[in-house]
Amino acid sequence: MTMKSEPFVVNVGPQHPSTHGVFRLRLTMDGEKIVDAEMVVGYLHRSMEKLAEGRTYTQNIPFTDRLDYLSAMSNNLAYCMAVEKLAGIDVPERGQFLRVIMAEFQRIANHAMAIASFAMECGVWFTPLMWMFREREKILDLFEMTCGARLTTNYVRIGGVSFDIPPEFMPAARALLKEMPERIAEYEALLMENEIILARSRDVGVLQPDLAIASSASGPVLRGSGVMWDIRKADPYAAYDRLEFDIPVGTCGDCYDRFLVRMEELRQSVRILEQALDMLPDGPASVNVPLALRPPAGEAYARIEAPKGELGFYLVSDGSPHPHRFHIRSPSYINLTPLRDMVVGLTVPDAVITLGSIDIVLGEVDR
Amino acid sequence: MSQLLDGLEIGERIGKRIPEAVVEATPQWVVVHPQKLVEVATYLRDDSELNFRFLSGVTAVDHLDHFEVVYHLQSFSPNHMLTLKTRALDHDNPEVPSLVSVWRGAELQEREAYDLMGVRFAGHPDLRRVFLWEGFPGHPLRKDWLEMPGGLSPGLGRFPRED
Amino acid sequence: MSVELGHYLMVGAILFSIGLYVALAKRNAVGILMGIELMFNAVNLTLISFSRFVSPPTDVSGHVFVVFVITVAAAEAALALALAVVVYRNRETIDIDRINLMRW
Amino acid sequence: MDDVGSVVAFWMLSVMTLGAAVMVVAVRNLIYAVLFLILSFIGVAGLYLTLSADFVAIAQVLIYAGAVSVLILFAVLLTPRAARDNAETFLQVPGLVLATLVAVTIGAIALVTDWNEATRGAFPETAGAIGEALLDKYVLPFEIASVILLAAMIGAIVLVRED
Amino acid sequence: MIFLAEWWDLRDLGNPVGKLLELLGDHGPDWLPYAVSAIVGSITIVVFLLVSLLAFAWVERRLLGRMQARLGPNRVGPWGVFQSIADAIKFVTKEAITSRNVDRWMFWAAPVLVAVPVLVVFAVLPFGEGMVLADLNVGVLFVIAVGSVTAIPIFMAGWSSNNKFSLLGAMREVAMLISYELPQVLALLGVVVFAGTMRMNGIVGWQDEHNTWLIFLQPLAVLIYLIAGTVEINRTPTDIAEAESEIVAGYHTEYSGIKFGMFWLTEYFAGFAIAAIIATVYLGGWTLWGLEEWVPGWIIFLAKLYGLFWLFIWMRGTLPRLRIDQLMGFAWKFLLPLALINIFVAGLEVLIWRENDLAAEAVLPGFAIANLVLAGVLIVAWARFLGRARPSWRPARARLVKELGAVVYGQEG
Repeated sequence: MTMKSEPFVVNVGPQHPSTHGVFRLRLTMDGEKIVDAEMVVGYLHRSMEKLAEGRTYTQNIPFTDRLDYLSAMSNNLAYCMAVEKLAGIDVPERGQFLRVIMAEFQRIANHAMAIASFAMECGVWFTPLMWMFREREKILDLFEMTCGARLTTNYVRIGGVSFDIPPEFMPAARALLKEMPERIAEYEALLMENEIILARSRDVGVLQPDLAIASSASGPVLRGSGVMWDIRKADPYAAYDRLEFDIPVGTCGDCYDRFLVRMEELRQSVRILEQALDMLPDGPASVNVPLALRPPAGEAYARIEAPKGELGFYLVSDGSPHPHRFHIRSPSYINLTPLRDMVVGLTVPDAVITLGSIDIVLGEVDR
Repeated sequence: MSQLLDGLEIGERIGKRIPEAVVEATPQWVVVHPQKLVEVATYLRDDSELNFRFLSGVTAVDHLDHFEVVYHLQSFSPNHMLTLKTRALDHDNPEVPSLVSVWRGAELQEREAYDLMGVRFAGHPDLRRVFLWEGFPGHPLRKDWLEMPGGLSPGLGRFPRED
Repeated sequence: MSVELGHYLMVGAILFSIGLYVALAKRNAVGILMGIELMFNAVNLTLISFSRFVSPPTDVSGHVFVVFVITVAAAEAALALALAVVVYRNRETIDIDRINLMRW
Repeated sequence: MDDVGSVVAFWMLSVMTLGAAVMVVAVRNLIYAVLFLILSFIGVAGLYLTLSADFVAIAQVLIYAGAVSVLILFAVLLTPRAARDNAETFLQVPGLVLATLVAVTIGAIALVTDWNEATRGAFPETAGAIGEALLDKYVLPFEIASVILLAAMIGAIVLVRED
Repeated sequence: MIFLAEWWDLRDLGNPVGKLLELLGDHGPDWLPYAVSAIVGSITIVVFLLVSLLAFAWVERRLLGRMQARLGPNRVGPWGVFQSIADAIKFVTKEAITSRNVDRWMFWAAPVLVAVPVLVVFAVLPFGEGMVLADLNVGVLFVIAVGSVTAIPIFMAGWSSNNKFSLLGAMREVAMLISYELPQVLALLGVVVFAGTMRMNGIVGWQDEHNTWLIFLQPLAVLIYLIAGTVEINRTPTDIAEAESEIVAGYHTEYSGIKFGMFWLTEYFAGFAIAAIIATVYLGGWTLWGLEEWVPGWIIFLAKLYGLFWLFIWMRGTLPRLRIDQLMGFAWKFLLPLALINIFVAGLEVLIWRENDLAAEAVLPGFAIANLVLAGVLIVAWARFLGRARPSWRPARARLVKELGAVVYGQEG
């Protein structure tokens, strides 16, 4: 409107149904259009990096569970990889495969949650959420079977994993994998061909590939923009170099592409899991590591393709049992860098969908 | 497999293009002079052979007498990594140039480093605290920050409120 | 006790004069529009009561008139509000005292 | 119009209509004024019902209470908060005098004139009769009214269109 | 059949009331039957609505639970049937917060007023033969007029809350109601053209007399009215006025306790009202091709009403929400032209029928088939005409790449 209207500030959050936690988005509006967006975070800041400097390397593993509390296994894995790199520890083959299995199950659980909450943002009244929770629940049951915890697993340890899988794990996992393709087809039937979802999410929140790369986006956000980049392929860790899978990439970089990429990653994870369960070798699952590990002075940066993007741990050791510096490169936080460019010019409903398609977890944003 | 580039070799290349930029080079990393940082970063990004288009991470490390800002660079094609560092020698008032103009991805990460470490990034478009609120005493990730100064204890009521 | 034509006409007259006062004295352009609407209503009420009390029951001319008046009033309201918006856009006020575009 | 119900209904509706109209004048907040205006419209619709003009009453509710008032509400909200007062201009006293004079004159004429009250029978069903009258006797005004509506619509759109 | 039409004949609940009124008319003042019939009618409608509400608050949650692979309420009473009563108690006993900066009068008036229009709608709807509180001869128009007034209390609620989300929600709701009124009116007009009356009972009688339901003659209008009705009752896919993911809870963000309860129950009442209107106007009301002789008409009517409400629940469990501009565009660009075409065709058909004095049995089936075909063709054609074709270069699924190729990114594919 050429009408001189007062700029209108809408605070989405810190307590808002669609921010997945305590996240605040200050939107300056001109009528229904967003002219400026500013994110305010820190409501869940626990100063994990400082706390970790006072604890030993092993004691820090539980902290990582609380980062992205929807994918604790991946966080454990990234941290333990960093410590192993720092201390030069080799993990036995079975441990590597168990890590892949757990990480991929965690990816399915996380993407189920991400897709479901994206659909919730689009206004579906809980149906996809509940459907996806059904499978997520079974995956959490598998975790419980293995390590006794469902969310904050603390399962991957320095030098391997904390427990070998119990005998009932294999049949349960195989049964789940057998029904997963059918379930994924159900989700696709419910969501992918839905005209309203198409209308809501296509050409909304477009992230150009150049901007995506320049602003350090990673994970499905980067791949949704059409960038073929996946650390599992680019810098294979654990046992990924022995497994066969494809990388889904989007075409336009809009919300719908990010959603499609996640949807396809569900299928690819099932594929990886089937291979990994078949190839799971015998032998020890972990090596013994002293409780008060003293890595030599130096630094290490290890990264994995966590469900939300590139999760990296940068550790600096001064030879003591505590890390000198413990830095988390958290994908949720860094994926928010292009948020402003994505939402300016949209309306509030589109901004909410865009935020939902980035898939943040506030525990990881604030740390 | 992502290849970690040899810091010595890269340091040599940087030194050829931009003299006096490299302070120290080891096989793991290259340390450049803060004054030349933006120039070096632009070179690393735009050089067709190096092609470091992706800034993976930015963080600062408190080495008790000085601060070190660490940049993890990633190139998609060819697939290789580099650890770039720069040092802010003034421990009380560290300042390095901001790389937001080179990589947009540095924006939030530099804000985080400023908030928690107190490293000022000169030229950053919006250098404010991000996790802690304006008025928080000090920068808690510094090694000399041991507790809340002045007998303060955590809790919002004791601190100046935002705006 | 019964209700006669005169009662309705009195209600109409009072409503009309309230509308007239609003239209004359209010400062806000939207307020003036409200006064005009009130006057329309008063006229309509009078028309309907004449139709009820004076004209024969088969003749609905009064009702038809009211339908026309409502039509025109709706059109008028839409236009007047559009005008108010335009005036506000150009002058940044809809205060009648300060809209003096046509002063000499 | 002698039965108790009609009399009670007439007095209640009259008081409601006029009271709401007075409140339109009296309240300071323009949004309250609009809401009282709606109440007044509904009162008039009720008066139509006591005059057994059901079609017109429903049309009144539909168009005045449902559409015109909402239009006015939107217009009020499109103006800034400061312009939402309901104050009077310097014409307050002259307006009051003139309005009183008009009321007295009309009232006097209404009471003095012999209106030749022919019939007092209620219409059996007005909707059909109005429809037939509109398409028979009043077909030309009907068409003109529709043209006016079209013109008003186009005019309003052109006026507020941004270009 | 001597007991028929006696006061114990429950096929028509009007019988006992009629007897009572007769009794009162014989012995009391002449205004007493009017007053008593009004009171009895109102109380019956309110009781019916409240009972339906309590039932459907539970049914909806159980049904949604079933759709969503979970159980739904199952703790309070057998299968959780008392859940809605527990909820009602909770609504009443919870604190009704009035925040400091609200406009107190309007804030309290809005939840009271919001239920009035939907309650009033039921006055003209026949629950059975003669079971109608006020058989207005402009019943169809009345329903629409009253529906349009709903916008006012919602606006009051949103504006008085002094909350941006509330105001946004209220503005959205008002814009939505205004836009969807037009297709609604035009959809109901097709019915009036066929039935030749706006009296609800007359429309039901017409359908009974011609042994057809208007849904067959006006398939397009039913669809349009159903969609427009969904908008009016504020449930997904059109609950954008209280879209919880965008504007928290829209116009009732600031409401709590029983005041929120009023909005909540109004939502249900409006759902019942829309379902009842569709059942009356398009589905033959309390008639079922002769079965009403044996089954009480009001049971047939309620069965249709609840069946339609089930449709709303189903939609809620399945569809995502539209954006406001998409929803408005849908009304103006899709529903309105189709409704205009529909009313034109209906007028033409009635003209052919009446002018040539054709037999209804011969004409109506033909019209039904023609209109069904027309509706299908129109919907598809108009959707094609309006809908941007899906871009062909855009795959329906994510592209899969095996390796990280030399070309890192690009939209060439």
